[in-house]
This record gives sequence, C-alpha cells and structure tokens, in this order.
Amino acid sequence: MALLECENLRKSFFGVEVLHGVSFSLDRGRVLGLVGENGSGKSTTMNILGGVLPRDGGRIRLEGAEFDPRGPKDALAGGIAFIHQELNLFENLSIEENLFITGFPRLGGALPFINRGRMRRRARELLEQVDIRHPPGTPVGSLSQGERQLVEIAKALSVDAKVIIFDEPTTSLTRREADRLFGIIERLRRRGIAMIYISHVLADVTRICDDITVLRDGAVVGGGPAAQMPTERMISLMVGRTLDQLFPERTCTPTATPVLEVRGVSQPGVVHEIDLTLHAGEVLGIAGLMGAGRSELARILFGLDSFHGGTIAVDGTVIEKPSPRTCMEHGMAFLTEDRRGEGLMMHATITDNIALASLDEYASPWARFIERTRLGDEVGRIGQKVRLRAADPVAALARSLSGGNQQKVVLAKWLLRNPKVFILDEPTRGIDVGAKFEIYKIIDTLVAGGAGVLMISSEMEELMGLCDRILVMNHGEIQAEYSRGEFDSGRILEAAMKRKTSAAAPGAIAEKVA
Amino acid sequence: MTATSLETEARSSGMRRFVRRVLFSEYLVLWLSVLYFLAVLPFVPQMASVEVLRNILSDMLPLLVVAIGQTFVLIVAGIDLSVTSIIAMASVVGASVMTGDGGYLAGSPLAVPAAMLAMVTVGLAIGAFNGFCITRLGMPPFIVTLTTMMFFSGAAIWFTTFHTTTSSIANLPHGFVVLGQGNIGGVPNSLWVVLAVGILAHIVLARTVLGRRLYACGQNRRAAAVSGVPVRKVIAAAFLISGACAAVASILYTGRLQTGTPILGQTILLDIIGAVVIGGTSLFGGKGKVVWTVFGVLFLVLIDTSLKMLGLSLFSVFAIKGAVILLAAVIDAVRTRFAARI
Amino acid sequence: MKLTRRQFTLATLMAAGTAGLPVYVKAQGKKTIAVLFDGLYSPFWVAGLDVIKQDLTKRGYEMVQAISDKDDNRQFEQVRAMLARKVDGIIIVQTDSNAVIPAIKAANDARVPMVHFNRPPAKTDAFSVAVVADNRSITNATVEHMVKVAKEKGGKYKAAILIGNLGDPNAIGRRDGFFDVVDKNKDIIDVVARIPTEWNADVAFAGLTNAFQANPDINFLFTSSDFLFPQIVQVLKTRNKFQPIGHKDHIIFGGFDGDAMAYELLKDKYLDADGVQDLFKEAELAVNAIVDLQEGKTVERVLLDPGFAIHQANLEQARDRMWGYSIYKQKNG
Amino acid sequence: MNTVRLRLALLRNAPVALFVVVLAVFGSLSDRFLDVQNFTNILIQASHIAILGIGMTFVLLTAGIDLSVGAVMYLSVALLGIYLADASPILAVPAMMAVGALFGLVNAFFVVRLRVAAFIVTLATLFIGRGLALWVTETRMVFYKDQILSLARAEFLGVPWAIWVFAIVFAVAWIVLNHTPFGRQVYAVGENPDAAAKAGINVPLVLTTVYAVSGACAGIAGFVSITQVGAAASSFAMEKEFAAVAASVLGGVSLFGGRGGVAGTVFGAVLIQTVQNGLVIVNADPYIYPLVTSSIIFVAVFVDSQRSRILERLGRRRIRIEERPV
Repeated sequence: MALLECENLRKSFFGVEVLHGVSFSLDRGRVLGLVGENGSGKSTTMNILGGVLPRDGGRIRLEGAEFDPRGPKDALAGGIAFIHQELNLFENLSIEENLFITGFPRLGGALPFINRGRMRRRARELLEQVDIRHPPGTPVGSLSQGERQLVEIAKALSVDAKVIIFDEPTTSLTRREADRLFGIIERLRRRGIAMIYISHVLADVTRICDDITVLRDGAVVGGGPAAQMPTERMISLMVGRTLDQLFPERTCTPTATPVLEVRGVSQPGVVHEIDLTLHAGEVLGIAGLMGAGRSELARILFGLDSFHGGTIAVDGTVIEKPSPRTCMEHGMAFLTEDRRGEGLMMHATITDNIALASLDEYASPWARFIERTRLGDEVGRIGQKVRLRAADPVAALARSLSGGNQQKVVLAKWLLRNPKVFILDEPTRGIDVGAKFEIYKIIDTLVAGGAGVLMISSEMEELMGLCDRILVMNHGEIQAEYSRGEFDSGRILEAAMKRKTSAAAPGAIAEKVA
Repeated sequence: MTATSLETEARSSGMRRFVRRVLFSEYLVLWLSVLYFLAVLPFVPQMASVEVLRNILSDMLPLLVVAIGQTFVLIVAGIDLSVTSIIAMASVVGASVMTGDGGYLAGSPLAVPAAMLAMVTVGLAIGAFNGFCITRLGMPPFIVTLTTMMFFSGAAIWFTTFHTTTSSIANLPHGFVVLGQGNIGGVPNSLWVVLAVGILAHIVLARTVLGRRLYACGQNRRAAAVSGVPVRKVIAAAFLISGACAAVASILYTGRLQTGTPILGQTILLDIIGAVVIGGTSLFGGKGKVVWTVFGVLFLVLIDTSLKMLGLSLFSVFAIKGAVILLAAVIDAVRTRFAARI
Repeated sequence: MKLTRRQFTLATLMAAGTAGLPVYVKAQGKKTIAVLFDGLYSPFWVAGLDVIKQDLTKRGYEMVQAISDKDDNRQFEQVRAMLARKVDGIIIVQTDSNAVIPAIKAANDARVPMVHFNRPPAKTDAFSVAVVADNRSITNATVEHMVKVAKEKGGKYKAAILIGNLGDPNAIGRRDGFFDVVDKNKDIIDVVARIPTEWNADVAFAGLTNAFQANPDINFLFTSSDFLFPQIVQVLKTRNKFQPIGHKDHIIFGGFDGDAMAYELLKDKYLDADGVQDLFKEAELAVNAIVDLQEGKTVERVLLDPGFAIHQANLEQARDRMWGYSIYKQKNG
Repeated sequence: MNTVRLRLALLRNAPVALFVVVLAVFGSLSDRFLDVQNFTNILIQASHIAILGIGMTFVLLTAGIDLSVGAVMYLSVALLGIYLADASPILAVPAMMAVGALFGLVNAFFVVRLRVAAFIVTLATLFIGRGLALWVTETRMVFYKDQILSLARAEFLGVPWAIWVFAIVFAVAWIVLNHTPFGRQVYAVGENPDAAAKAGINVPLVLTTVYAVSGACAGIAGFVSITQVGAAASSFAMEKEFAAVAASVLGGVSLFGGRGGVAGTVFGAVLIQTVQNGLVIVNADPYIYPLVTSSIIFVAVFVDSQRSRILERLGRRRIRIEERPV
C-alpha cells in the first residue's frame, strides 16, 4: 500500500478548471519529482495537499485513510509538511522559536509558559539532523538562505512529517548549499520519509528523485522511474513538443571594443583588486560559489555599495562618483538577484515598473511633465520586444505575473534606456524552462545590438551555454578566466572551490556585534 | 431553475451591477458624502441653503491644503505629525512680522508679503528639518515629526510671549485681512489659492517625474533606489511640500481669524490624517490621490458641519462623528473584500 | 439573493449608525439661542452651561450648544454654522479674545446679537456685549488675602503656583494676577515652583509632587483653577501637609473659580482664600443681555461681574454668592 | 575597524548613557533630584503611561496601532466613579480591565473581522469612547471615595502601591511576550502575517487578543491614574495615546511590527517622566518644558538610529579577511 495516494484531484478558480484530475502515489522512503512549466498545476496540486487550498474533487489517502486537510495546520498534523518557495520563517525570531512557533514545549507540559530548556535540547537535536551548527538561539535574520531552508526542513522533522513537499527549494541556494540540501534529502529518504520535489532544475530532479511525474495544463502527461526519464523526455513532455536545444544559437561574436573596464576595485572584507574588461557584443559570465563576492561586486559596480580603491569606466569614461544614477547615466543597467525586494514594485502596473528607470527621458524640459503618449508607445514596444505575456500588458499589476514575465518586466525597464552595459545577477532564477529560453534570446539580442552583458549565475550549464568568457570568483577575487573553447565544468568548479575559505561567516560577525 | 427565479436573478444582477459600480468607483467617499448629506437633511433642512454650502466650502479650504500636503507624505510611506505645529508657528511668526502692535515691519508696505514669505519659510524650514532627519540621519518619520510637533507647539507659545502680553497676536494689517476676505471674479481669494494648490498637487502627482518617483518610493524604496530614483531627495521633497502646505493653511487660518495664535490647529491632527486616510490613501505608502483627499476632507467637514448645525451636546457630537467615520471605513473595507472576490 | 452573514453584519451596522442620529425636530415658534463654549474642562463651565440652559428654558427659549475644544478656528466655524441656522442670539465663551473678532463681525452682519460669557473680546469696532469676570483682579484680591494671612503669621514663604494651559488667556490672567501680588512682596515670598499643568490633572499631580520633592518646605500654594483641588489634596496628603488652618504644617492655600469643593475646603478650614466668579450673576447678565438685545433695547457693552475673593473671614456672608455653595447645598440637602 | 567597534560600544550603551547624562545634569542643578524618594516619584508618575505603553506595545508588535486607549482610560474611570463608587479596589480593577478588554474586542472586531485599518478604527472608537464617557458622566467631574484615593499613599513592603501595579503589569507582559507561545506568536504575526497564517498560527485570535490586552491595560492605567489625581474631568487622559506611542517608539518598538519589547517601552516612559520631573525640580521656565522634553526624545532616537546604521554597515557580508587590519 502506498503511503500517499492522490486520485483524480480537481480544482477550479472562478469557474475555470485548472486541475483536471491529477493522480499519483508515493511510497515511504521515495522521492517523487514533480516537473512542469509555470501554470501546469504543480503548485495548485501541492497547495491542496498542504491544506492551503480546498479541493473541488478527487480523493487523497494517507496511509490508507481518507485525508482531508482543512488548513495548513491540519495537513501538518496529518504528517504532510510543505516547504514553500518563499520560506515561512520569521527573521525577528530565533531558530528554535521558528521551529516550534505553533507547538512550543511547555513547562510542566500544560502551563502556558515555554519550556526553554526543553525547546533548546530538541532544537539542537533537530538542527544536528540537518547539519546546522549555529546555536538554536541565533536569530533567523542572520542566517543565509540555504541555512534557512534547512531550518524549514528541521521544522518539518519536528512534527514527525511523513511527507515533505519541497517547492523550488534551490532557487536561492548556491551549488554548495544545494548539495548540502541533497545530502539531507538522501538522509531523510533512508529514514523512510517520503518527499515530493518540485523544481525547474531538471538536472537536480534527475539526480535526487526516484520517480518523476510530469504535469502539463493541469493534467499528468507522463511519469515513471527517474532512470527512464532523461531530461529531453521531461522537457518534451512539459512543453508538449521536442525542444531542439536549451540555449539559443548565439548570433554574434565579441568585438574588441571595451564597454566596461574595471581596474583594481577593492573593498576591505568584500572584494580585492578586481580587474575585468567587458567588450561590446560579449556575454561575460561570472561563476563562483555563493559568498564568493559575485553579487557584492555587481552592487559595487552599479554604485549601490561603496568601495575603497580602483576605478570603473564605461566606454572609456571613468565614473566619478558611482551611484545608481551616475552609473545609469553612463549607460549601465542592473538586474538584481532579489526580484521582489529590489527589482519590482509588486503592487504597481507593468507600465509604471517599466517606466521607472527612464522617467527623465520622457519628461518635458521645464515642468518635467511626463510625455505619456510617447512613454506608453515605447513601453508597449519594449513589452512586445521582450515578448511579455500578461492579461493586460499595460495595467496589470506586477504581482499578478508569473516569475518569467516579472523578470521580463525588469529587463524591459532597462531596455527602455538602451544601456551599453548590462549587469545581470541570476537572471533566470525561479523561472520555467520556456521563459528561460526567451530570456537567453533577449540576452543574445542585446549583445548582437552592441551592448555588453555581465552575467552572474549559479547554474553552470547556463553560463557555459551562453557566455563568451567566464570569470571565476572565489573569496572576493577573480580566480580564473576561461574562454568559450576552454569551458569545462570540472575546472570551473575547482577554481571556484580552491583555497579553503577562512572568512568568518556573516552570522558569526553579527553575533560578535550584538 | 424556474422562470421566476431567473427573472429575479436578472433583476438582482442588474441591481448588483449598479451596487458594484458605486462600490468600486474611486468616488465612493463622494457618494457616501452625498448619502450622508441626504440623510441629515430632514433633521437640518438649512444644510441645503446657499449659506451653509458656502460655509462648508470655506471650512474645507484650509483643512484641504494641509491634507494635500499630508497626502504626499503618506504616499512615500511617511507620516507628518508636525503639520499642526507648523500651522501654529507660522501663524505667530507671520503675525509678529506684520502686526501693528510692534511687529518687525509694522506699517511698512512690505509687511504683508514679507509676513507671508516668513510663514512659508517657517513651513519649509520645519519640513526641511524633518526631511533631513528622516533621509540623512535615518530616523523614523513618526518620531521625528512627533518631536518637531512637541518642540514647535511649545516654541509657538513661547514666541508669542515676546510679542504680546495676551495669548495671541492681533492687529494684523488691513491688507492681510482683506486678502483673506476679498475675491477675484466673485470667487474668494482663499478658494483661488486652494484651487491652485490642489491642481498643482494633482498635476505633480499624476503627471510629473516627481509624482512617479513619490509613488515609487512608497511602493518599494529599494527597487526605486536600484532604478536610479534619488530616494532621499524625493522623500525630503514630500516633507518639504507638506511643510509648505501647512504654512499655506496657516495663512488661510490666520487670515480668517485675523489673529496670529499659537494654539491654531493644535487639535486637528487626527482630522487631517483621518481625512486623507478616509479618502483612500494608504498609511503604508504607494497609494493616494489628491481627489481622494478632497473627498475625505469633504466627508469630514460635512459631518462636522451637520453636527455644528444640530447643536447637540458634546457627547453626541463625539459619538456620531466616531460612528460615521467607522461606518465609512467599514464600507470601504467591505468593498475591497468584494473586489478581491470578483 | 441569499443574505450572507457579512451582508447582515453590514446592514446591522448601517442601521445602528443611522439610529445613532438623534431625532431632531425644531420646536415651532420657539426662539433659539446658541451657546458656544470653549470647553467643559472644569465644573465652572459645566455649571455655567447648566445654569444658562435652565435660565433660557425658563424664559421659553430653546438652547443649542457647541463646544470648540480650545480650537479657535472651529469656534469661528461654529458661529457661522449657527448664523446659517438662523439662531436668534449667541452666547459665547471664546477661545481667544483676538480671534473671536471675525466671528463678532459675522454676527453683526447677520444681525444676530452676541454676548460674551466670562471673557471679553479684544478691542474692536464690531458690536457685542461682554459679561466680564476679571481674572486678574479677582486673583489679585485672592492672593492679597493669602499674603495678609502670611504676614499675620510672620516668617518667610516659599510659594508654588499651578499654572494653566499657557495658550489659555484665563490661565495667563490668573498667573499674572498672582505675580502682581507676590512680586510686590518679594521680601517674604519666594516663588520656587511654577508648575505648568496644561489644564491636565495628571500633569498637575506630577508637577506638584515634583515641586515638593525639590522644595519640601513649600508653604504657600495657589492653583489657577479649583478643578485641580483633588490632585492637590492627594499630593498634600502624601506629604502629610493637608492640615487645617492653625496646624503648624498648614500651607497657605488659595484657588480660583469658587466651585463646590472650594466651599468644602473653606468650610473645613483647609483653604485660606478662593477667587470666586459670580457664575449666577454672569449667567443672568448674559441671558438678560441677549433678551434685551433681541428686543432691540440698548445694552452696555461691558457688564462687569466684579467677582470677589472669599476667605475665612467673609465665608458666612459671601457664600450665598458663591455658585459652588449652591451646588454643595443641592448635593448635601 | 576598532574605532567603529568603539563607537558602536558607545552607541550600544547610548540610551543608558543618555539617561545618565540627564540624571547628571539635573542632579548638578538640584541636590533634591538624586534622591530615592524622587525616583519613587518618577516611577509613580510614569506608571500610567508605562502601563498604557505596555498595552500599546502588544498592538504595535503586530503592526497595528490603538489610538483609543486614552478614551478607554476615561471611559473605564467614568464607569468606576459612577457605578462602582463603593466597590473595593479588588473588585474595581478587574472590572475596569474587563471594560477595557471589551472595548478592545470591539476594536478587534473591526480590525480583524472587517479588515478596517487599525488607525481608522481606533480613531473612530476614540471619539465614540470619549462620547460614551461624557454621556456617562454628563460631562461633570467625577470624584472618588477614600478607599480608592488612599491607595495613593498605600505601601506594601515599603514600596508604593502604584509601583507594585506597574511592576506586576510589566513582569506579566514581559513573561507573556518572551516566555509564552502566545507572545512569540505576536512577534511572528507582526513580522509576517501571511507566513504566520501559513505556519498554522491562529492570526485572528492573536490580533484580537492584542487589542483586548491593550484595552485591559488602559483600564489598569486609568485606575492607577485616578488613585493619584483623585478626580476625572472631561479632559481626563486626553491625548494619552500619543504619549503611549511615543514611549514605545522611544523604547525601540517599531511601528511596522515585530521589533521591540516592553522593557524598551518602560524605559521610554521613565525617560520622558524623568525629564519632566527634573524640569520641575530645577524650577525651569514653564515655556521651555516642551522644548527640552522634545529635544531629549529627539536625541535618544537619533542615537538609536545611528546605532542601527552602523550595525547594518557591519552586518554587510564579509567575504574575505584582509591580511592587515584596516
């Protein structure tokens, strides 16, 4: 008998059926990979399982008994833990408090007071199981994304979950953190816990899952043991046709004209003596582990963070006082890794988001009125150029868009300025296969138009598939450089991991300070 | 389903469409005002007289100017509690410049313009100080403006003692008083001023670069910074505008009372913020319009006027005012929930 | 259409809100007088409003009221609203003597008579009648009596004054009245504490406590309003200083208003002197004036309530003119 | 780096340092200031604002606000004076807490069930509450009997009664916020209500409770205040909501929820009262009271904001350790 069986699950929103009878089953100690494009019904299915949404039809059996969760708490009590893509952790509370937020151990068992000693002991046990070495009293706010993910898993373990659902767990993790997560998943599997793993990173799915189920348009279109589901098969099932390639053909080659020249940029404790040159028509990748200083370098280059020595020049002109404004004026654009926090105004319309960085260009000379018709036309044009898909390409709110379309909005915002230098920090994070391909194509168009792109990514395949050159950062320094012909994932990884890091973890610093 | 039920269904859906249109229109507060007006009319028929309507309009004007300033600050997710103290401080400073009883420029033809300039300067200066502390020193707006409110409320009273032995500064020049009472083309001067401020504010918010940036700062400050918005300058601008608007309100208040008084406006803080928020502007930033504020102010002034006309005892005045505000807010909340469902 | 619970809630609330509007029906043919007060913060004002209301009702008038809560702009708006309502007269306690002038002018223009209760407006060519209690001179008389007591007792005195809201002209008048007298007697009286109360009971309480902390030997105390008596008594009791006249720890104690508690304290020999505004007389003068003006008679522009200082020596004779005494009598049979 | 650390060490203790400066200045101006009796006075005088602020802290922690507390204070005190004039304090205090809590539940109904912004709901109930209180008292001053008034002088183990109440409320609130599941859930709801709901916290219940707590605290604050001031006029507890919010914010409670605690609030209330007290003790000109008080609040918040800025800068991720210390 399977541990968990879902039969014919149905769900409609506003009279439109989005889930047309999804069925699958899961055994103890197995990992089920669930793949599909955005909108294929993965999240809806899992939200039903996790008690977030009620189902309209079908049945769920857990250990043979009917299972009908009325809310997240109910599902959890039944043994199904759901680890959302956006973690449900409270940064102002400590790790242990987050673990037990709905079920604190109490003094004397029933008194309304928290038994701190017991909580700490249990937290230590749980943290040990997920390899976190911070004291349980550490505030979650000072943990890295990967560590927070592990705290969520510990939370699931604390209630003896029988099934753990992971929704895109690796989007904000570095390779190393992801490896650590996979190790933990392996360990859980051996303990007999069943897991459902949702991800767009198909290589990961192949690597860790026992079985794979593919969803498309709210229905199961295929599935089977992982061994029988090579990546190409998954993709063709997901998109409903065969994809010839994951990356578009590059249509240009780099020129010799430098557009961005960075010389000796240093910031104590962050980056050291960074030299790099980006040419027109070039995609320059930056590889490295998380914490290697890639995003920090990007922020420094765009004037968001200060630096102590060195110069940044665009088109041969040194930027005097780098700030986002001056950098933009020199022709730079920056797509941040934190799309929701820094990239978009989630409650504003697409138009407002796209226009935000270019308001000055559409302002009348004296009174600074916005030339709304011209702006509207341009925004529409750019929207088409990035193939933005939305119910209302002008007035839809950013938060109503899928991740891929949100990212296109951010790109469109910068495209409107016609920049010469693009700094893209994890541009395809959390985006489905189809949208990724479109973003790659946009990048190609950009460089073909004479711009230079500096691209940071944690997905090695992506860098190797798209870049002309890859720099490897390690420890705040540029460790190695490879040209297209010399790409080799082993060598890149070796460069990225060379020299054991001796730097203090951010958590440790915060502790010393507090 | 039977034929009759279909029919009722159809009729009720027509009804529903209408209700929906009214509920979701951004003019809801205006409709509520009209509804309230009609509701109190049987009790105070004089409400419909030209004189009362004119009073309502003129009572709205100064409140509206401060409220417009406050709208800017709320849009950038700030709050400005210091506006009442700006009104008081500007009032006594302006009066001290132009009063016939030993004013700095008593009798000079420049007295009136200089005094008005001084008043606006007071507003701008306090607004600039607020803006500086919030953007450069990274202090929370609530507490910064709370302390400036305390400080300048006290300072206004103290300042008055240097200029008069009574509790207020009177004997303002004729020119200033006439300015408040006069009219151009049959429209009172104060209305011209408020119209100008209102239209300007509306244009700034809806049409200019600054307006877009104000909304952006309120929506997502970090995203705005990354997109090259000079966040600090924009937020400081909002506080400057709020200070200047409060000073203009002070000119209007001082003009209608013909007196510079240090307790001017001390009790209207919650009215100001309440009017803006009832209009629909969010306390959490990124959302707000000048017309909404106009409706919010209209709604509050309408309630106030009706209560004044009724001549009720203090407790019923308080209770009714509270109940009506609550009712308006409940209707607003219910409609947003309907909107979320449809 | 099914009535959901939410719709029901909404409907109930709406109904409740509408029902909250009291039914107002204007009595036909009755003349209406508007009474506009600055606030009802102390028993003096509460009693004043009551007395005026009774008086007007007795004479067949209807009264409507409005309280400005120390907001001179709101008061101006209230006057205009009352004029628009076509009231037949206005009795006003203005928030500010200068700021009320535009309101007087508006009343003049509408030909509605206006009478100021208790406070005069500033000098103006607009016409109105003022019933005036002179805060400063009544305070003078009161404090002079306190000084007399002090001189008789001999020795030096450390004085404290509880000052009202610094934005309130009454408070300023009483403060100035106090200093007029003590400044002339600097040889025996040293003012060691000027306590701002903002007309706020807990601020007064804290301020007086702290003043006694700084100067435990304060032995001369004046409060700018009788409504602060409860707080003062609390502080004095804590310090064991609440002692009747004649006791060695008695503090020479004076107040202003003439309310019921003042009478009790005088009767029980805790209070030395109290400035009394003749509330009944003021109310009567005001109502008379408004009625006379209504009828087109000429009325003096200033009707003076001389007020008086009541103290241990004149308590028996003067108490009948003290409004607090009649309230006291009502309460205690 | 070392200088930064040094500055930080200074700033970390800045609130205390500021407090010491205030004490030193007033102490040098009057020898009566630094006196045990005077500190007792300060604590008694700060108690009602502190208690109000403690209740307010619960609400602020959930990113709400309760503007109605002053009105609740007046209403509960009015009901006490009119209907429970002869009741013993043992009965009166729970009754007033119940009145306050009930009022809080009304606020909560609108905030939680109807999802109206807390600012507007409590602004409206501020007016309604004061209106009700004026109706109950017929706008008259309410006097209290001696069994309540004598509490101003009552002591237990040599400590005045008001300070005991203050201490008990503080201790209970501190324990509730830091050592009960409910307290930690309050912080969680304030940090992220959506996540809290997903995690299975009963968010409506938490929110409802904090408004009830705030109301109940207002009831207690009303009682403590009335034992001192002896009578309630129609201006009783006017604008106390600002004082309560100011004390909380001064003590480091964020208006956006999830940050701060009751200890900070108590510190804020005591600091403000210390300044007020010192000004009376040194017989300062009444006109400068608001100027000095506001300036000191300003400095306190300024110092605090500088500290968090430096902390933020230090918290910037370290990737490498430099060979030489810079």
